Amino acid sequence: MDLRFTDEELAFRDEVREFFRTALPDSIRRKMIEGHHPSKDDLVTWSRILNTKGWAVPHWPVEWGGTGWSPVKQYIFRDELQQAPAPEPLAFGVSMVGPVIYTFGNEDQKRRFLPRIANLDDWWCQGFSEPGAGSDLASLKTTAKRDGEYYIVNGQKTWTTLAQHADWIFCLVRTDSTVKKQEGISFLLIDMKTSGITVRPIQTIDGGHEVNEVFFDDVRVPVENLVGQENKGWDYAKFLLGNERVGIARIGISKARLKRVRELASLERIGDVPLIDIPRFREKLAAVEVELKALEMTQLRVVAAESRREKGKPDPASSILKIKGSEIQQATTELLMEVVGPFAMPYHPEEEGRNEPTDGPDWASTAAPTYFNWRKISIYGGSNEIQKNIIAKAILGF
Amino acid sequence: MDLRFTDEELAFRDEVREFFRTALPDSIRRKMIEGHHPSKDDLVTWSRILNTKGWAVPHWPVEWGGTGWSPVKQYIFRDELQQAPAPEPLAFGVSMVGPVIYTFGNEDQKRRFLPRIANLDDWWCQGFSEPGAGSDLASLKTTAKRDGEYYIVNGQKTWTTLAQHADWIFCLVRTDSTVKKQEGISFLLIDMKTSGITVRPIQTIDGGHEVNEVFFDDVRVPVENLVGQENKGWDYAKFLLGNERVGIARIGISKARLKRVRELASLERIGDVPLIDIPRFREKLAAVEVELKALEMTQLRVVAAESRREKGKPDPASSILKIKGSEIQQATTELLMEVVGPFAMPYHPEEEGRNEPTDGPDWASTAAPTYFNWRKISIYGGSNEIQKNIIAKAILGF
Amino acid sequence: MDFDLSEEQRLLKDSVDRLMADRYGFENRQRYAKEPEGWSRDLWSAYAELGLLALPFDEAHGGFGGGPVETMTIMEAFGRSLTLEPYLATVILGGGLLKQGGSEEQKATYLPQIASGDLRLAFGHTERQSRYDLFHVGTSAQRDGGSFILNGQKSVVLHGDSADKILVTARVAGSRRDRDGIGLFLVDANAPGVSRRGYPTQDGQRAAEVTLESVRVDSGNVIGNPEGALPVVEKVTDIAIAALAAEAIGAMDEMLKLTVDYLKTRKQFNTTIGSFQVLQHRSSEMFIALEQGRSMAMFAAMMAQEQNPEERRKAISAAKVQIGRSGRFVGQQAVQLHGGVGMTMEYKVGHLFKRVTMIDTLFGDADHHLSNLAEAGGLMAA
Amino acid sequence: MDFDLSEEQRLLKDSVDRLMADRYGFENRQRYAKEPEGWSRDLWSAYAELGLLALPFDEAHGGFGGGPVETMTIMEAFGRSLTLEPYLATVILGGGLLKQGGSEEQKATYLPQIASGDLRLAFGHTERQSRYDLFHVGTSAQRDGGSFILNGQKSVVLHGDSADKILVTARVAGSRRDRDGIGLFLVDANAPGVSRRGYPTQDGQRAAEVTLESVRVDSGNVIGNPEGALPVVEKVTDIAIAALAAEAIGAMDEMLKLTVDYLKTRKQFNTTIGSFQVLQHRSSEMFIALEQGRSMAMFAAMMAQEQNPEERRKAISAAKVQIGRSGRFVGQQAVQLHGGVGMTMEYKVGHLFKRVTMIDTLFGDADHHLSNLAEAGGLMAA
Repeated sequence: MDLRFTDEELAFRDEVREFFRTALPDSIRRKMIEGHHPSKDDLVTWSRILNTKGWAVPHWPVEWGGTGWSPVKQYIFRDELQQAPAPEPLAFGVSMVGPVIYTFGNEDQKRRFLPRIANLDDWWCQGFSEPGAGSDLASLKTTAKRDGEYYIVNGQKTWTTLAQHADWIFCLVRTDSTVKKQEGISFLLIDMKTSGITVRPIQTIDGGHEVNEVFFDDVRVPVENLVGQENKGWDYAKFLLGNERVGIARIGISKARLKRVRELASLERIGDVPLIDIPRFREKLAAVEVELKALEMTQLRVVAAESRREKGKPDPASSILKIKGSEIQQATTELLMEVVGPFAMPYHPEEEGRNEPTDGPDWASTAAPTYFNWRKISIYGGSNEIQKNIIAKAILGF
Repeated sequence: MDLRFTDEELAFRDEVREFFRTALPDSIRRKMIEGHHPSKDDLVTWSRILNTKGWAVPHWPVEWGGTGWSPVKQYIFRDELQQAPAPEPLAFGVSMVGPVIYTFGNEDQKRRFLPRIANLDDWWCQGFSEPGAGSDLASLKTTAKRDGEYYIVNGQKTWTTLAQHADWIFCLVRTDSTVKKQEGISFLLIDMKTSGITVRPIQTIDGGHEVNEVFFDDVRVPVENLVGQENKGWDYAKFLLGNERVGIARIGISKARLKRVRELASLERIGDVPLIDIPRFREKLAAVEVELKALEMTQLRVVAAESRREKGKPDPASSILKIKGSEIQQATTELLMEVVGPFAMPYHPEEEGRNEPTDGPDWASTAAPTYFNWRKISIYGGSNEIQKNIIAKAILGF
Repeated sequence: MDFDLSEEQRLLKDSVDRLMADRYGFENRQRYAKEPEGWSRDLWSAYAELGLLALPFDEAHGGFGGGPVETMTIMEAFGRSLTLEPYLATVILGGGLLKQGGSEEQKATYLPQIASGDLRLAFGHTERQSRYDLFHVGTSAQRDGGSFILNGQKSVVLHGDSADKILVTARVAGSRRDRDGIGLFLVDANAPGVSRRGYPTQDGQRAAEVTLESVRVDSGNVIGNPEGALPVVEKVTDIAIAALAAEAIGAMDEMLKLTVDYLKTRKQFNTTIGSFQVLQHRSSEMFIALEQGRSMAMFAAMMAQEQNPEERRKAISAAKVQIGRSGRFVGQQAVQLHGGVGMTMEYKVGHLFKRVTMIDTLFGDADHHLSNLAEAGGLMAA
Repeated sequence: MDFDLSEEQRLLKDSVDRLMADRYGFENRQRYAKEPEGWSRDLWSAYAELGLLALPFDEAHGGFGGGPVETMTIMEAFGRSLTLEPYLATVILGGGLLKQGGSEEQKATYLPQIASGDLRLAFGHTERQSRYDLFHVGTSAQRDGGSFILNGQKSVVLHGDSADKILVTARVAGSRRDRDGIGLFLVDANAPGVSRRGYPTQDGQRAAEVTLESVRVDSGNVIGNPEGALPVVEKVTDIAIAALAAEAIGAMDEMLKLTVDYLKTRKQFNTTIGSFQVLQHRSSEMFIALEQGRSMAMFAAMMAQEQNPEERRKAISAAKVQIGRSGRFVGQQAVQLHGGVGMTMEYKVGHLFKRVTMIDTLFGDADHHLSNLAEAGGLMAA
């Protein structure tokens, strides 16, 4: 047992840190630091910088652009990226549908889609959730009926993140309703330009537009867009969701956020005393740092055990990463709210840009929207309640 | 709506406060302040002082020694008593079996038992819990079989508080095992000197001996000791448990404890700074005070609504009193632990008295035992988990 | 001690509840928010007709002599319905400052105008550096004969954009954080040198940034002692906190109701999710937080009238701590138990959550008041 | 980075686990506690035979050169079994102070005696007024030629009653709370002027009040620089905290195991209580607290060897915070979910709860270390 990074790992960390320091455009870094959402253009620009460097999809097989890094290096890369802070490559492509395609797709699909995912030529979104299903994902109702060389898709998806920018959507659809709910599901890739698809925005309480409803009305999808076998889609979905949970602790993001809180709390004063020197505040901040450090060590334990685990079987301990990761991320937004104080109040719709004069300090305007928006973190990707069920069943054996 | 005490209520408060100030023996007051358990003699002495004053059983009917005070005055009396801090009259007599006897007992029983309860001539204990039952009280197994003018009682009770001092025990026993579990239970009064009764002490983690197991081996109980009707005991038990919940917030006790914490934290120093002047500590203390004030107002709301409620039907909101009351009491013991610091460590068995020199400050020795012992508060009398079930069902309608 | 409403209080409650039920459904509320001023002039008139705008004032000034219990009753109903009108700004803050600090002449002039619905006020106090410290006033008021010349900037002036007049604190003497030397001035919103920029707030209400450049205020518009306004400001702020506490309780109560309803109807895994014990217990915990908050809102209402300012301030701080903590817990859990729909603008619960969050940031958040309370010796000091 | 045990570490773990399984069941433990010294001489010999008492020392001194991972492995097993022997006092604290601060001669003399089981040590440091501040030393050491004369009183000296020698801090120069001027002295427990009163501790272990009246210590028993012992004391305390963290993890792990077993077997309302979702989730939360604590125990083991004392101290404080909080939660919930039986001396879980509670009070509780960490700038300062 040696819990320190090796010299090689430390050198690697310095290398990626330096790269992020120099290669990330300043305008994007500013937005990230200030809590604004990067635009579609920002993300495309950044993804292509990464892809040029060969780091867009480090966890993929080397033949499709992966780097062959160890799990620890993958962790370091992600952590440094989040701390830069840089936008993460669009997860729906590189972390979700990409791995499904290279694991279960056919050669044509791999050649056709993977390079375009890595370069963010195609913007992907995820068609899993449905209005009636919630955490009971497998009860989905969107149907795909075979009609010659096409599937005819009808139904509705919801909470579809960034569908407004999407070129493609990967969907779970019901291809057999006569069997157990998990056994009649297929995994389809659908071009968003196909006729019959309607995207309706959902405005969230922070005032933003991240998620959407997507309606399918007799949408014709070529059968060549089926991934793997018909009616085996639930297996691919479980594989995908397992991958999703690994990065969910978002430790680098919390590190960056806490650094920001510390900086701003040094500027903000109560009388002549910087907020950071008020014992109550700095102890509260330190308490979150302790939790985060513990979670980082937990994350590294999961990462280190990864090589010993069966592929595609997520470590149930990763439910800790989801639960604590979301609690910590949410705690950081509460700290920021406290720093901002009365200036949490003014509301600046993100769309209007930053042209008008600010009300209060210019860094205050994203505090409340971030706090509101990040309440989603303990809901999505399997709510924290679901995660506690998983620990109780899969680890404690109830 | 007028949320202030009336002038009459304020005058009453001053009167009882003055009485407790002068009538409570100093040696007992010291023990209470320092967190020691009052002895049997202490409690008998104090109960008789109260009884002489006519205040031993204020909530009883006037003909049996009650005072006829309004619910608000009852509350004030109890609050002042706890803040004195004085020992509370033995609940098993005055709050539990007493009300059952004057509500459901016959005239003989009332005359025979009630005056002796008020004067603590008889020490009562409670025979409800059984080893296998836990929160599922009605699943009790101790049987009472009719044999002429006697019941023959066999079985075992547990968690019987202060049974080692008891003259009498009131028991729930099964008199009919052919019906639904709640419908075959009777309420028996049993003389502890009857042959066939064995009391075995249970030592608790604080090192104290408060609770016991009580074994019944062919114990002959005269039928005249049955309260009310055979097989109706569950109704009387529910009535009794409803009464139990009213005083369970123990707000005066928490007030006295917080006062003690504040005093000791003014004496204890970190370097030259009294602990009470460390912002972290004093804010933590203030936070508990806020919760306690809120609970006191909640308690008063329940008290004020009491006159409008059906007798013997407890307000389900009193579950809040149990949950928050125990959380706050436990929080006060944690504060005391923090004040004591490293001197929480030495263990002085209570029995040995205070003759040997103290290890650390002389007020430190009860901190840890109290902290350990008070973990019971969220377990007994319907655990806090059970109380949340009650709120969910009886108030929120799940 | 008596927790029941009097007959008159019950009538008031019934009429406000009826008005809200008839005219302040969630869809209406969202519509009112789109009106030019961000709230409904029609409803404002309805409040005037019902006497709500006159409530706390003496009969001599066209009022009804209502006390904190009456205010609590109204504010709880407003909180439940997420009302948008400038009741707090005009009646509680503006009217309160005039009532507590104004001369007989000022009261006789302005309070009836508030009562009739013809005058809207705002309170310009917060500054960029002040955070929650009421004594921190950097805006200056220079004597010029009997007049004062005001210079400075006031931030997050609630409903400052639609106010006719703004009550502004400014420093006549002393330095930035002195308790003495603060004056209170009634400034016409359209006076020369006053500029306002209105904006929406996170909870769908309105506020404004108000800049004062050499604004002249004549002696008739100085409220009380021009170097001794802080006690009045503190008192009225405490009354406003008590009112906000009641509003927060209304909002929390509504969140709990919506959540329990949702859990009882929403189906997943072939059962209503309300059958899961964990969600039932969470609801019970929300109920406890709500009721502890309600108790402290009552305590705040009672103590807002306390004569001893130190006792009053401690009690109000205690209530703000409890309301802040209860509101955070109830709000976060209401959203959590609703899942995704709780995150959307289309559903009421998220708006209630935002409102209780913003109430925490008004006049000092829970941590600020906990510090103040602890520093003042706590609640139980003899 | 590698979280796996090496082959040697695994062998060590297996042998300790086997010893515990064979000889340290709960009934045995309660029996050992009744032995004259409050712990088992037999087990002490067994530890010596297994090499546990020699573990952290260099081979030159009869040791095995084990590091913090080895110590962690042993302490976790000890925590699970609630061992009573003076391992912390003798090997970690006493041995650690000699190893880190002693001269080559002192090490060569004493460390082999520890390793063989023939010498038991204790660390006399805490004083009535010191609370958790290591630099607070009021006991005096007056120079008298090459010797020192010690006067003062040391409290809560862990296993001080059965120790052969006590390592005592005393002030050679400076005032009560100066960092400089503190010396470390090896005092024979039976030396003239030393009096001890042993007593049981809340968790069933032993400690002593040690009084020093004109106790003469000759120059050969001064450990290191007589005015500069604080850095060594801090370092060894940090190593001890890392060891205690591992012990606490063992105890928490055992509590979770006992609790889950209990929930799966205990029946109420015609079902095992483990079928209630609320109790399952509570168990999941205990698991999370345990694993977060375990992560920080590993972090502490890693950072106990950190060269930069400031970084080391911050990391150890962070670990102590986490261990204190996890321990409190896991302990309280273990008792709560056991109900009444968790409150009894007859059942192991209550003893585990008491032990983790007392570990929190050793060398500074969670709040103390959080303050220290915050004051030092937190964990993430550049």
